[in-house]
This record gives sequence, structure tokens and C-alpha cells, in this order.
Amino acid sequence: MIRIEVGTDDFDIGDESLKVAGQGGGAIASFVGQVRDDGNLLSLELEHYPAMTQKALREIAETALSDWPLHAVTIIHRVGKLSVGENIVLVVTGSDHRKAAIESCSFIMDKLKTVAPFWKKETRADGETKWIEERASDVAASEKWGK
Amino acid sequence: MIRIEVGTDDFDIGDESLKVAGQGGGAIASFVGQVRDDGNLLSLELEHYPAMTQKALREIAETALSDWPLHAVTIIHRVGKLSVGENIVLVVTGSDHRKAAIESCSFIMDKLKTVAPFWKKETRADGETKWIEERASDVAASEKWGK
Amino acid sequence: MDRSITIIYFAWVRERLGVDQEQVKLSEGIETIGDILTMLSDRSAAHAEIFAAVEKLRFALDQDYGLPTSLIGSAKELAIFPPVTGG
Amino acid sequence: MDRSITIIYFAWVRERLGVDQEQVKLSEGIETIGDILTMLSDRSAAHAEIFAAVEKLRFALDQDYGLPTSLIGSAKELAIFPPVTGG
Repeated sequence: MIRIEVGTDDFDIGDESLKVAGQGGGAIASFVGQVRDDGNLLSLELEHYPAMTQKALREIAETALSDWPLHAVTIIHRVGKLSVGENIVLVVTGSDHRKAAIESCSFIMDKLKTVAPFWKKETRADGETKWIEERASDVAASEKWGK
Repeated sequence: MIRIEVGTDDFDIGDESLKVAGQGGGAIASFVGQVRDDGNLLSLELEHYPAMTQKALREIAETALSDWPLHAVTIIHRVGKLSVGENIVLVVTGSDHRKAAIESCSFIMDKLKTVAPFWKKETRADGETKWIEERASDVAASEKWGK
Repeated sequence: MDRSITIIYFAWVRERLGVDQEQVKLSEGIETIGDILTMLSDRSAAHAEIFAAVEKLRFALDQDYGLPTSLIGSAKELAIFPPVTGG
Repeated sequence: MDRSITIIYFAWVRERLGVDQEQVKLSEGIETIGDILTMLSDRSAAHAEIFAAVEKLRFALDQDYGLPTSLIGSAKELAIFPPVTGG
């Protein structure tokens, strides 16, 4: 029902969608976040707090399952060095209803961005590195759910 | 930028997501609708109005592209006989921003449900057939976008 | 001027009428979708019954949605069908 | 009673302090996360500077978010890090 993976391995969106679909319901929503090429970004280093990450992601998934009629929730988040174009995060939700699937997928991403203990450090083409800062728009998106 | 497919062939969610991701942006949202097992449903027969379907889907995709900052939109809708568990529809959107990707994916599904000329006839386990009726919740979901 | 238009039907409208499509001549005074429905209602009891409940039907003129009040103009195809249920 | 707690750091907090984690003894009167920050600020100029801007930091006690006013209780681990930026 809940599947959480945190590690360096890549994921296959098709496989993960099939697994969620196999747990019932006819509506499957998914979101994939990748390292976005913004012109001179080379890669990201994803750091996390292992003892807390699984717990934080599980709590988000459990909130989604209690607040929407879902059959399954999958959250996969990669860590380590990820180059431009590589997958970072995948969320898949399965429900009988498309509204529940899409809304809960959106909720999980918004919460993940502001609660799950991951940090990104970017490396630019010129070799410069910088820790990415929290964005006000992410905080606002998370708070609008009121949970 | 816009990819529309209507036919009997199945689709691969992973492949379609990759194609959208390849067109730029780090945020890919997708929705898959399948024939849902509700206890005694056997299959659906999907009929459409070929001369109008492509046009209607393209108009929806173009509205999404003009109203959200998207790199790519894919809409695939199957027709013909589809059994329980089979894929019916896939929408994939790619953007720099997750909000744009998820919202536009939701918009496309809501419009598709109420505008694109498809009709479903269900066959029950006892052999009975019935044309599925429009749902008020779908009409409301479509109208809330105000476009 | 001898105008004509192809009427095509889908889903239960098609099944209940027992025809996929029919060709009709548009005599003088037939200007709107509603006028066509009135004219077609003479063809059979099924036509009359189905077209009487116009709120259960949707219309497309040359693949664009229209209403019973929409002018036919030079359209070549009128599609008549129930509310759509794809997705 | 000899209480102690492990402090662990992440991202730029870790880099600027130059340590992943440190063990601290909690003397009498150290009851909140804020008390620990005050105590740690004596360790180095980097500690003092970082912990002075508490609004730029987030805290977790035994893997649950806390605030500077949160009581330490019997927690074994205090994590100090910048706002998260995953996803």
C-alpha cells in the first residue's frame, strides 16, 4: 500500500506506475522531478538525514492515505550525485477517482519539498558550488493544504 | 511539443514520460485512466467520432500550452474493446515547475472527460450492456476551470 | 440552391435510430440545428422520441460544438450524440 | 544524572562547522533546544555565528521537528540543518 525508497538507484516510471495500478483503482497519477538544465547547471549533490528520511516520507504518505481514498502510494527519492536530466523524485498515487489521485500526488510533492530532510547542492559548469535555498513558493504551496 | 494519439494500441507510461522529459523542464506530471474493476464489470467498448476527436484533443492541449508554461503535452486515448485493468487514457505534461505540470495535467483530464467525443459502453459479467452516462461531478470539474 | 448535409449519430443515439448516418436535403427555411431536428422527427417514432429530449443530446457542426439555435450555414456535417464519457 | 545527546549537522551547517556530529553533556539547566544552541555557541566562532541566526535553521529531536523552545526530554539525537530543499 505504501512504498518508500530512498537511495542512489534510478527508478522506472512505467514499472512503478504498473505496481500502483496493480493494487486497484482505475486512476493513477504520477509526478517525476528531474535535475533541470538551466543553462549552466552540471549536477546536484543530494544529501539527506537517513534516520529521519524514511519516517518523514512515510508520515506524508500516511496523511495522504487517510485524507484521500487511495489504494497505493509510492514515493522514491534519490540521493548522491545526480547530473542534469537525471531523475530525482517519483510520486505515484492510485485511486478509484482521478481527483483523489492527482490531488494527493500534488499534496505529497508539496509536503516532501518542505518537510523531508533532503538538501541539494548544485555544481555549475564553471565548478562553483552552492547549497540551494528554500523557496517561498514551496513553503506557500505546502501551507495551503493546512495539514 | 503536442503529441495526440487515438487508436486501439496500448501505450507505455515510461516511454511517454521519457519523451516528454526529453523536451525540457524538470517536472513531469502524468495521469493514467484504466478500466476499473468494480466487481462485475467485464469490459468497455470505446466509441469515438474520428473526424472530431483529434481536433478536440488538440484544442485542449493548445489551451493548456497557452495557459501554463509547458514544454510538452502528450494525450493518448484508446478506442475499441478494453477489458478490466487495461489502459484507456494517458496525459503527460512537462514543465519547469511542478505546479504547472500537475495543474495542466488535471485540466486536460477534466476537459477531455467533458469535451472530447468518446463514449463508453460497458459489458457486465452477466452479459448486460449499458452506455455510461455523463457524471455531474465531471461537468463541475470541467466548469471550475472557467475556460 | 439545393443544400444538403450529412447527419451522423453516435453511441445510443446511433443504436436507437438504427442508422450511422443519413443524408438530408435542406429545404428553404431550415436554418438552425433545431430546424433539422424538427424535420428529422417526421422520419420515425424513434427520431421523434429522441429529438424531443434535446437536453440529452449534444451537437457538432463540422466538428465544432453547436446548440439547437446554432445556424447551419455552409456546414457539411451535423453530428448528434449523447454527452461524452471518455477518459 | 549524567545526560548526553548527539548533535548532528547537515548541508551548509555541517560544512561551515566542519563537523558531522558532536557529543555533548547536558549540564543542569539545559532543558530546551535553545539552551543547547547557547551552550554550543561557546565552542567556536562558527558555532556562535550560525546559531545566532536561528531563523535560518531547522531542528529535529529524535527525527521529529522541534523548535528552539522545544524541551529536550530524553531525546538521544538533535539534528540541526537548513530548511530542506529536496524533491
